[in-house]
Amino acid sequence: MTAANSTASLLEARALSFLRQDEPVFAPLDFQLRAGELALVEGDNGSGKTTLLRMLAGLLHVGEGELRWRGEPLQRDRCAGEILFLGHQLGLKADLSPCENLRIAAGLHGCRDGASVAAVLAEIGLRGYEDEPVRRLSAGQKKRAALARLLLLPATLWLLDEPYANLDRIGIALVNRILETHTAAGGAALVTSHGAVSFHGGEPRHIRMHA
Amino acid sequence: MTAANSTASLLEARALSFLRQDEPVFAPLDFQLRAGELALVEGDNGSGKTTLLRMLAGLLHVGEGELRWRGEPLQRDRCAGEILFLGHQLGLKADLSPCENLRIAAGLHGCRDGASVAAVLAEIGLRGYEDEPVRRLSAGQKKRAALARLLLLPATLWLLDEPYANLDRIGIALVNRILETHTAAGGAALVTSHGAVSFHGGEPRHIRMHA
Amino acid sequence: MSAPQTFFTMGGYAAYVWPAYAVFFIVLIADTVAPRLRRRRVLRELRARLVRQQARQDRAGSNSIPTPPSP
Amino acid sequence: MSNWIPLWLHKLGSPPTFYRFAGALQPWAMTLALLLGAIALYGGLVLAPADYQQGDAYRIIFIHVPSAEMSMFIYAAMGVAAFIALVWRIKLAEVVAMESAPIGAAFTFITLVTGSLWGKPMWGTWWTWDARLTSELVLLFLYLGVIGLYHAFEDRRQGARAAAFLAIIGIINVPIVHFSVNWWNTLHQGSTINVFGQSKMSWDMLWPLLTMMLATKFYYAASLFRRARTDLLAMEGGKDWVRKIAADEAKP
Amino acid sequence: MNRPGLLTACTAMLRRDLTLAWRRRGDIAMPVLYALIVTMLFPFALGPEDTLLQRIAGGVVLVTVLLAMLLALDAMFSSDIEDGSLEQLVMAPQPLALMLGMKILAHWITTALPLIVIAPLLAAMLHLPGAVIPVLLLALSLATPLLSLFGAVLVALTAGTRRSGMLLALMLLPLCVPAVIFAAGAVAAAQQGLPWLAPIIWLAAALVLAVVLAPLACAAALRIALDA
Amino acid sequence: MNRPGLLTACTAMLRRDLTLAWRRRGDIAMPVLYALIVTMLFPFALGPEDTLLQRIAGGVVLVTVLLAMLLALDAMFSSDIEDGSLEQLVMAPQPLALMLGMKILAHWITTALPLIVIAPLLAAMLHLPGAVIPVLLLALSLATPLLSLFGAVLVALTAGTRRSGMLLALMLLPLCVPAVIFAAGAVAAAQQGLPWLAPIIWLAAALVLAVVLAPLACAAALRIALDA
Ligand code: HEM
Ligand SMILES: Nc1ncnc2c1ncn2[C@@H]1O[C@H](COP(=O)(O)OP(=O)(O)OP(=O)(O)O)[C@@H](O)[C@H]1O
Ligand SMILES: Nc1ncnc2c1ncn2[C@@H]1O[C@H](COP(=O)(O)OP(=O)(O)OP(=O)(O)O)[C@@H](O)[C@H]1O
Ligand SMILES: [Mg+2]
Ligand SMILES: [Mg+2]
Repeated sequence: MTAANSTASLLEARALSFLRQDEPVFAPLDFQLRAGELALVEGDNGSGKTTLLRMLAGLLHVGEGELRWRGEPLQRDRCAGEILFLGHQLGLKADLSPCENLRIAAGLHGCRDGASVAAVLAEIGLRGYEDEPVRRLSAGQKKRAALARLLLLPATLWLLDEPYANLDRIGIALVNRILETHTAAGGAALVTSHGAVSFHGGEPRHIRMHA
Repeated sequence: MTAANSTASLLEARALSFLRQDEPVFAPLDFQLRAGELALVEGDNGSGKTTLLRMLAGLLHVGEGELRWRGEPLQRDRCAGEILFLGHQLGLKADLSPCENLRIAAGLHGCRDGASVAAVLAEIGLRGYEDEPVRRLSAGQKKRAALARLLLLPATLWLLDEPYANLDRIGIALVNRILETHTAAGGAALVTSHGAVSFHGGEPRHIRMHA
Repeated sequence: MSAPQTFFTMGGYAAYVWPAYAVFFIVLIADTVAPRLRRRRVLRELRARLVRQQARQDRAGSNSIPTPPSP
Repeated sequence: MSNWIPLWLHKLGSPPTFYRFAGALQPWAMTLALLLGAIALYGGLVLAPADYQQGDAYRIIFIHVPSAEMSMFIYAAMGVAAFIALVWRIKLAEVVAMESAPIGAAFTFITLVTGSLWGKPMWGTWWTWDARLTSELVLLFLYLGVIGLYHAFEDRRQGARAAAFLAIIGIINVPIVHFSVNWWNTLHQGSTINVFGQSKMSWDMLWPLLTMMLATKFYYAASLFRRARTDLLAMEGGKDWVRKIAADEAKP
Repeated sequence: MNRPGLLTACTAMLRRDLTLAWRRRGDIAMPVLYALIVTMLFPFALGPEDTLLQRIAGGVVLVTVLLAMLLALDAMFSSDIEDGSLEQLVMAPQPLALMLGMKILAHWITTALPLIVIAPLLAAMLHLPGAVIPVLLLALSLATPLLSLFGAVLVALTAGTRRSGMLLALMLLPLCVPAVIFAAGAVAAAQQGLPWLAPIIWLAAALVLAVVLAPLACAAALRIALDA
Repeated sequence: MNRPGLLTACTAMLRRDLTLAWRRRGDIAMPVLYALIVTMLFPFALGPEDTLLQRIAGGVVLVTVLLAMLLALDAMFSSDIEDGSLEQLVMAPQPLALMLGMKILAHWITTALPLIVIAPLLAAMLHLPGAVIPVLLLALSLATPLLSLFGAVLVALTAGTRRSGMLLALMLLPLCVPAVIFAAGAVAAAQQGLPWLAPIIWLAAALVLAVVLAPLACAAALRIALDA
């Protein structure tokens, strides 16, 4: 691995693994993610995809191995605000509307230049549901509300855990389009999914998990 | 509709719709489901699939129109125990293990002849996780634990709301196989899904929802 | 003591009798007025809802074909 | 012949019919209530003599007792409507039950306040924890519970059914309020009015009281009609007859 | 296909809720600890004056126990609603009222029973005379199931709403008051050496009625609350 | 790309929690109603004897208010953990301690403030002399934020565990007792016409310390709790 390579890389994992009760959850992983790249995390149910993403997000501590961010050991305050994570739990308050939920997120993370809450909600397909409490949305509509965060907030690396689940065909196409735009603009993304991805912005990197 | 037809049909909907705040959630539906048939409920996010399934399950009251069960108006105590429902919420207690969760279900519904909790869990791919609290399972493993109910409990009609979500490819194939076995044995199923279904036991009936 | 005066002093119990009657009337008047106000609000909301529904129908009529998913 | 009553009920129970029916009767009921109320007040406050024991303080009786009676009467009416609503799912019954609750709560509140105001000069205290007083307070809480539960649901009809349920459970409290003076010995007055037998009250005091009781009944009817009409509009917002009314009232 | 009998279903239900409670046995201890803390705080807050404490002991223990129960009541159905198990229960081919009766029983066993067990300790901390303690226990073991049963109906009614907390308190108050009055009446009578049977019998009568009716009401209320 | 300033983030956080509380305003009223019920039950349980009630009034109001707060403490982070918003908060590019400080402030505003507002009413129901009420309010407005702050740290520590209830109560007890002793001491002194400033100053000093340290401790505790 050359020096030029490692400066260009956004995120780099070296012999990375996570221990639960002193047993590794998945076999050690080595991978590298550059700006403009999409990585697909593949593996069967229970192979550790969610665990990996939560570790990259800084929610779990690194078990063994090393994680580097822009060539230097990853520190939480270094990359704060540059990473967005979307997990199985959507992080939406059920009593607030999609609009209010997004406003709060923007208050903490800031906004992309030129992005507005209303425009983002329209783009994600929630027009007419802006002021409905999230509790009253259908499963796919909730997912869309969570995905709207990606469009609104500024971030370099997206960690998406099964972003396609519960979405209809139009929604799946929408996510694919969003991913393409993001990587074309120099962002990177790590996506877990069981199928449904179709990516036209270059060959995605594959990360295979083995339990 | 002849008399012979209506006796053979398990479930029949006539101009069925559900009202929220006096407005119909979906356009009136007419369909019929016979023993041995599979029906796919199709529609975009928010088109009312979950609402329909919950209504058929008796959890929501029938808004307008009519529902018939084996040719007679549907009454809850008539079909109790003949219908199994699997929704977006899985109905598993997170503090209990899959094994314990299934035992409770069997205590209330009874068991299929010859089915045992251990065998069913092995078949669904949870061997080794029988005694782990559900809280500690991955998303796909939780889904499998919920699906195990289908194999264990006796029921004629299955109402499955996105049974494929969160499952890996093996899991999806497994659900398809289970559905085939069930319909071949004279059962019926209503399934919502955005893709992923591949059914070889005859042409599935399609129910399209329009918001 | 003149008749109107005894009426108003209530034999020394004015501090109890008149507040009681005041409460009686104030509460019942409030009970009469509240639904009138609510009726006005309900009708206003209803008209707004009709306008929204009309707008939605117009929109649905104009672009009923959803954008096809990219292959 | 046996079909006649349910059919009639069903016809009257249809929202547009009831809306017109209530709209026609409401002004009459209100007029009667005001007229009878004025007569009763004149009789009670001016014509009736002072009580030999209580002096003029007893004049609170002309509002205290009718209100107290209404607080129970309305609860019973609400209970009946709630029962019909739960069993036959008639929308009008839900409306009547839910719109009775605020009126009943108002009368209960009046009873409590006027009773307190009467209690201070008579018993020397605003409040004691005796059986009748406490059970009347519980009645107020029950009304508030019904109102609160109704509004806690997002779906009106679901809320109406849940609240109707609570109303039915709470109905046991009504006989407790009424008979508490007989069952437990309390500070509060026992029965003094006896419609059929010999009342312990002189006629000069009795007739204004009875007139006021009648006036409050008419008031209840008038208020209920007005509230039910409004509620029907809110509930039937999707129906054509309501849209027509909304459009018509926008014009002037 | 062998449909289970009522007894099997009841035991399955009861065992389920007891197992769950045992898995979170910390939560069982919660009301107990709560009651202990309240009782301990009183001497601190009022000053450790024996006669005063003794005078208020019965009332304080009663109020404390009932409040500790109130605390746990709210959670009776909430987790089952959130994870969808209540839907599964409603759809099971068993009488819902009976199953809910079992849930209420389990709830009483896990919250009220520990409280009754430590009630003598609480009473002793406040110097309640030993002779009164049996009456206190009797009163508690009648008043607590009453509260569980009525509480369950109300909790079921508010299950479908978003602002359950306040409503529950509002609606429970009218039910708490008579129970406290009768129970405290019995304890006070015993403390003064008067006959205390009458209020106890009233409580018992109410309990018998509630055992029969409350589960039915609870089932009906839940069906209404889920239908949204 | 414009990162928001600290002030923006703080107001966003505060507004969020206040909006949420407002959406469930029934739950705000819950501790208040609870306190009202407790205070109402005492006359029933002890008999309506004025001098006795007056004697215990200050202590009962204090204990009641603190218990009502304890009641609401448990829920400070639980819903945020369940729906995943806490993860999002931890990942936000803002100092976590500050954000948690805002959460604690919002929690105090929505639970303690209403209690302090009705405290005079509670005191009056138990016939506490009017002159003592200002001291009671002062003591409460120092003791309640103390409880909120310490409570938040403990709730954060127990957030990852399954048996939070008991642990929370167990760990809060040693913190409650001194607060109650000082606060009750001030009220009792005022009721007897003695100087009451000393205990109030102790409370104030503790509060200043807690305001600085508790949010930091809370943030550290939460990071540990999430890492499972
Ligand atoms: C807060 C205090 C009071 C409350 C809540 C209260 C409540 C009631 C109620 C509920 C009734 C109706 C009973 C029934 O019709 O079955 C009633 C009736 C009555 N109350 Fe009061 N009351 C209060 C204070 C007083 C006081 C201070 C007096 C007079 C000294 C009084 C005199 C009466 C009388 C004369 C009746 C009619 C009894 C009958 O003929 O049935 N009340 N009160
Ligand atoms: N909180 C937890 N405590 C203990 N073990 C856990 C916990 N969460 C997950 N596990 C275990 O760790 C392993 C990996 O889980 P993980 O959720 O990362 O899988 P996954 O690849 O995301 O699967 P899926 O496709 O089903 O979402 C699984 O075997 C699971 O049982
Ligand atoms: N509890 C509720 N209260 C009010 N409206 C609701 C509620 N649940 C769903 N809705 C609305 O009803 C409509 C149908 O919802 P439903 O959940 O049935 O859709 P769905 O077809 O299952 O969608 P998805 O594919 O996203 O799961 C949606 O527009 C939704 O916003
Ligand atoms: Mg996963
Ligand atoms: Mg759905």
